[in-house]
Amino acid sequence: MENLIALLIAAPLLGAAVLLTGGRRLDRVGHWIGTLLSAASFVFGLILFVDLLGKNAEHRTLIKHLFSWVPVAGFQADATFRLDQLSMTFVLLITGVGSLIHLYSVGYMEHDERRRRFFGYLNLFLAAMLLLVLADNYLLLYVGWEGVGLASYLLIGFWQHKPSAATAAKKAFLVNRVGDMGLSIAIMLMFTTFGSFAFGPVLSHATQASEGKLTAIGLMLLLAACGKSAQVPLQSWLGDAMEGPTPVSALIHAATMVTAGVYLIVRSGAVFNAAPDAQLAVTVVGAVTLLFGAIVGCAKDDIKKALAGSTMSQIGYMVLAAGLGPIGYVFAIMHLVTHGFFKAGLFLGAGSVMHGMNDEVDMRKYGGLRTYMPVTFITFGLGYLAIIGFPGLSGFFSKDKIIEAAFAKGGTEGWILGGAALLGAAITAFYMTRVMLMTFFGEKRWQPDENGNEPHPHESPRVMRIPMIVLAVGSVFAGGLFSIGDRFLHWLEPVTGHSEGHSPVSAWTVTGATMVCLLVGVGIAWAQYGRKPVPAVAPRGSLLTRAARRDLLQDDFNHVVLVRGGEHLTRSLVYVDHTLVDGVVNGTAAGFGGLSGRLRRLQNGFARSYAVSMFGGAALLVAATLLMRAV
Amino acid sequence: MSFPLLTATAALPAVGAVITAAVPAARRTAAKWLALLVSLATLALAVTVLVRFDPDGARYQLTESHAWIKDFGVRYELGVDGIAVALIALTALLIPFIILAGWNDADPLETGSRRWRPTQGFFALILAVEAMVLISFEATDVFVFYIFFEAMLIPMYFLIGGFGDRAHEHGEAAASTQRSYAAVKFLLYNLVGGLIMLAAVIGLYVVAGNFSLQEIAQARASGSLHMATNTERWLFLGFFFAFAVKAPLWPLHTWLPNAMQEATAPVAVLITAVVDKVGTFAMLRFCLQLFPEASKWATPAILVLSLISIVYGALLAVGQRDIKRLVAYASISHFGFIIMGIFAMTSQGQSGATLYMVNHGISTAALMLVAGFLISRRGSRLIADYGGVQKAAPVLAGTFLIGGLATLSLPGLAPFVSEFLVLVGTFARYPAIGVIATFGIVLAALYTLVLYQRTMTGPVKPEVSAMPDLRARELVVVAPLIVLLIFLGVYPKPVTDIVNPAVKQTMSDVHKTDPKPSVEAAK
Amino acid sequence: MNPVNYLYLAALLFTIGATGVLIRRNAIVVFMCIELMLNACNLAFVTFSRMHGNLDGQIIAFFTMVVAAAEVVVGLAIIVSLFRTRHSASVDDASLMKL
Amino acid sequence: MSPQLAAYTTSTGEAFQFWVLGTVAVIGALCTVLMKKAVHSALCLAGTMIILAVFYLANGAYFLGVVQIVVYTGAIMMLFLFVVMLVGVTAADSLKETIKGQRWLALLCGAGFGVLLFAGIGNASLKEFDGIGQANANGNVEGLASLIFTKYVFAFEITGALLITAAVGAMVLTHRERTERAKTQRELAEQRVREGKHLPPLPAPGVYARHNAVDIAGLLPDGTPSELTVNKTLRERGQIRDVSAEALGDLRALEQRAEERLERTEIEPATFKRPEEASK
Repeated sequence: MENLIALLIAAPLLGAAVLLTGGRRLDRVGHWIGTLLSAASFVFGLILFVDLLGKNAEHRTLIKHLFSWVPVAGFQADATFRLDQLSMTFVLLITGVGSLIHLYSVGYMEHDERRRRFFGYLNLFLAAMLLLVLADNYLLLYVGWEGVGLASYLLIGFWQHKPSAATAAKKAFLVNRVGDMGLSIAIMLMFTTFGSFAFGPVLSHATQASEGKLTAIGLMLLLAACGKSAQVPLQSWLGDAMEGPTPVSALIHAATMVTAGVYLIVRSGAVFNAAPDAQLAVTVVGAVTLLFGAIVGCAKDDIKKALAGSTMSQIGYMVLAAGLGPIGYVFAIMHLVTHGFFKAGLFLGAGSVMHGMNDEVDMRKYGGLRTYMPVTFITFGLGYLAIIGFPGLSGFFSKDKIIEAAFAKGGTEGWILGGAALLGAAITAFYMTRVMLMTFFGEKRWQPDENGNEPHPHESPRVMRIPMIVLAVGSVFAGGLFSIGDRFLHWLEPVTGHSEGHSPVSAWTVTGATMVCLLVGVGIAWAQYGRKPVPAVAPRGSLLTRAARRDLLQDDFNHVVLVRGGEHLTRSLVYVDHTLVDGVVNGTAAGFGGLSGRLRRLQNGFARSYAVSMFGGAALLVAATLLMRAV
Repeated sequence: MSFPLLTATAALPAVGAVITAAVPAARRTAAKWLALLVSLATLALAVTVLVRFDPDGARYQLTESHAWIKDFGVRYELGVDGIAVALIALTALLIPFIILAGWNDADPLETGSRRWRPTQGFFALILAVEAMVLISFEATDVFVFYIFFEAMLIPMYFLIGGFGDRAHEHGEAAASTQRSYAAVKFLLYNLVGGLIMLAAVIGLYVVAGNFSLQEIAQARASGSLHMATNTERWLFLGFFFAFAVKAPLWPLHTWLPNAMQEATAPVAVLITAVVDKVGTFAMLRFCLQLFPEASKWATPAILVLSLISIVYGALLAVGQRDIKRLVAYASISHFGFIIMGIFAMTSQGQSGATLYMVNHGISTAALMLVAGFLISRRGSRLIADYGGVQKAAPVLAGTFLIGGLATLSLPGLAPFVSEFLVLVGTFARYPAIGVIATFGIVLAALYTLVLYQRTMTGPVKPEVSAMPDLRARELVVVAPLIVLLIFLGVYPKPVTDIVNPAVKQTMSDVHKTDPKPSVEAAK
Repeated sequence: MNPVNYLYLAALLFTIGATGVLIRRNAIVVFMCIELMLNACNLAFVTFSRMHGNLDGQIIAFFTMVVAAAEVVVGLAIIVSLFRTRHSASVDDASLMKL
Repeated sequence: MSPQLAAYTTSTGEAFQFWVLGTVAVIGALCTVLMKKAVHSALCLAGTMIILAVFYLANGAYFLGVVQIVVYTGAIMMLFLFVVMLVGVTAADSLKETIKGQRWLALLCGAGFGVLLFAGIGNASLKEFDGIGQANANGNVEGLASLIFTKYVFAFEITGALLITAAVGAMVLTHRERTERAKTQRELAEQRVREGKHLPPLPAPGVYARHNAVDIAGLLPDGTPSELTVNKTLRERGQIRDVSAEALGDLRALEQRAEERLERTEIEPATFKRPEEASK
């Protein structure tokens, strides 16, 4: 069985290798190879899942030691995989959603001449993501961590001829690198603290280390999570990442990669449990991001960017939950999975809309599309209901638990966090309703573009519809499936641990409050966008709206402080290198040149002058001789 | 007496150089093939060295020792430890690629050179450099090492000054001026370093009475050779200065950008991937072994300098307009890592540094050679002259990206392992320095991706649109390097196994042990 | 009187000659000063010869005279040919050693 | 008085001769250095050499004394004079120093060297003083000859070779080889016409009515002196006298005298320039 784990990764890796080096002759079948290998990986995952289910809850951990990776005195990094309930959940999510999106991309990328390459990158992503969740030590996890970053870079910048795409890709990679720095420092800290960075030794001995060190490790891990999961303050790349093809946004920037941060925190739960300060920081980051993302999502007119804001916000929920400790871990992962379904569904829906609208992304140029693309409308609508937490659908179960857990944190913190989560739920309802109304309801607002091509909205081909339908089904039922009978809780508990909190407010009260928030959000959105027609050109809006449109000015801050500052720094350093460092050397050279120029003047060419020096020299010699004799 | 394998390894390219230089003027192609065959034969010998070397055996193996200058106790002593073996293998491996990449760089038909037999000269000089580098890695006699350490400058000088890059925004005359400036700068910097080292070598002889590394190190270890603290420190500084110029360490680095910018890409690779490695290698072998106490004394200062190198080199790479200069500054940053690893005085740091030398050689070769192919197609080194190459030449862009990713130490590619080892090793002893050095990885991503974005992506520039993709010869050069980068990234064990015992020895030379983790039980 | 005085005289004449070489510009006068120095040496040799009571010193002085004669011949020839080409007998005019 | 001491000191006559002639020799040497005209220097040097010859005789070196007078003073010094004539016997050197600091350095070095030599001689242990009498017992010339042809024979032969080489060398140096036929007067005239320079004969030197010396440049119609009028050799020696300023000076002197007579003193007295300085 253990060998299957390696195959799990090997299949998409093989796909990537074949597709990327195969050359043009694979152009016609490349996408099917990619999809097939991804599906194969999913099948392996299923087999392993069934195998795990057949085992006792305590023995559901498979370890596969492949080879000794970096053996250096005192530093043993092995290529070892660990498949337990947590990674299994991720494997299924990644390969399942991944396969669906492969399938979807077959249709979506049909007219792209570089489709083979696209599937190669997608496969590369799958392999890296699987490596990330299957690694048994942090260094191997780091490989996957950066691997998904690379795949994300390649896919965001897939349409490289667009400068905006290339810039967005670069930005994503760079911001992620800042996070990666946190991860590598965390690994170094683990190494100096525990002498190892494998999950086993680190997590089982976490309590023996000093709290200061654990807090440091926790904060560094949080930094890593912030980068990968687009949490404040490293969230700025996610909006720009929407430059990539929509399937990429669905797979990487909604369902899987961005949730890696949550995985990291949950996986390192033992460290965080022993470092309350780090945990607090995690919850704060989660709460701030969930509001930040939600606010940004409200203001965007670009359908994908609105969804990206939403992703940020939803991951904020997960991070918040993960920061709550054992109460929240399970719910964080549960929300992660359900979110994987409905957000991927929503993105695919958005992609389907764009596909039918000549790649238009501005929602103000949509309107009334429900009649043109009914399947898209229904699947998107189900995803919408799931994300706002409509009772009975996936989002309802997972989000509700998180809000409960936040209140259960207790004290002022509990109230603040819970309040933030509730507020987030209201805003979520608002912006998602806004997206829904602007896209599918109201009057049609599209115009011919400058070339006179009027969009002819049409339903997408079947190969794209199937994944949307599957994901919609998942968005509807996953939550119930997990929550009823606490199945998911019992499945994950052996890995993450679980504790019941004592909420100051009862579960029903929280649910009720959530419902009220939801209604308020939907109501306001309907009042603004449902009752009156949506203007085709965005109104100026309030100060907050304008700021939110610009990602709450975070990019501007980055631009002024980091980009400009960096440019000035490098430019002045280039100058310094040229004038100062090189200048000292050149100055020395010039000094010697000048000195020899002076000395050269003594060599005036007059024989008599030379004779004087010769004579003087002779005199000195005589003097020296005499002195030596005298001594 | 057994077959002198080490001498043969170094002598073969030397003889090859002489024969290549003697090939008649009209038989250019023969000269090229001859040089290639000689380099491949050298590679075969280096592989034999690698195979015959037993990592768990004696410290120095395959030793040869003959009296040379009796009056001064100079002996022709050769011997290799694990670190040297790894670097010999790297050198012998890279030279065939360098020759193949520079196949047409000195061809008068391509360059319009009116010089007498330029092709023969070019390849003969490359082989001569190889011979000297190899013997520098093998020498265990300080004097022998010194001679070849310095003699290397002569062929390098001609390679930089005589066969430089013809691409220059202000025309060929400007290129020629720049080239001679770079060559002279290279020579002067290294000569000054060498001169100071010569003083230290003589000083060492005065103190120790002979030049044998092994004898001196043993005498020092056993306490029979006592050095006054100040003497040791001065001698250390003399040696270190020369190596720091060659490596190069901030603020002695400014010759490298000029030299790499003006040399042709294969020669630039020769400089940074092969010749400069002698500097870092010598720090490990000579500085630490001969002057352990002084090395420890100087560690804080050197670490700070290497830290500056890392950050400073990376920041300057970001600000460059010239592709080759950018790679040069990136190399300065990487050399900062190597030196930091050496002087962190931990097993991880030193293993990482050795591994880094090998990996940096391969990754820079990949990046620089592809950059050279790119430059030769467009005739310009300026980043701004490119754009959208990806569309016209996807394979070239792909290999360039992989080279770039290796430069930024992407996990899964070889440099990552070494960089991480260096960082961990440094962090274990000096956390603050380790953390600041980690910033280097962000900056590395910045300069690499900016370079890639500006040259390869975006709208296709008209001058670029007809650019041919990699040719078969170029692919033969790049593909093995990339395969090697991936292989050593996934499975560096073959190298670490050779290196580890040698590092252990070095650690015991300086009487240092790794810091213990604070939670022992986790082991 | 002590014959050493001859040596002092020789030294004085030598010094005067040397100084003359240094401060005169006319090549002929410079040459004469050189002759003066040679003569001073000869005086010293002759004195030594007397002091030591053998003739070797005089032999050396004799050779010096011969060499001086040869030197004068060549030197004057150089001056003449210099004068011919440069129309001057000043040593400062022949500052070709300068870059 | 022991024989040792007798040899050590010299007769009063010799002492007298030394002090008198020595003073003269030093004066002669100084004059050699300081005389402006080379011919004066040469004469002073000749004097010094003759005195040295006397000293040689006094020291028992009879052969050398005679050779000094005959060969040195007679032949070599005459060679000098000959060359001086060739170069220009009247040409006076300026003793003004042109190289900055040269004179002071030279004097310093000279003085230092002299002091050192004196100190050296003073410190030398010159105890041995045998006198030349015994060596000259068989006659000075015979003694020298036996040494030259036995002990120093190789040096002697080599010196002979040196002399011959020097003679050949002097010839090579001064001999100018004609590479082409000398031009006839006709050809020279034709060349002059072709080049268009100085078609008429060169103008005559001298300013009529006031000077008729050949070293004074004739005046052109606009009153400026023309160097062409002076003989080429004089021109090359720089021995042209310039009289243009002299006339002005005369005029100014005339004016001054007139003013003095008329008791008008407002006008500044003119600065006079000596003709030699004006020609510099």
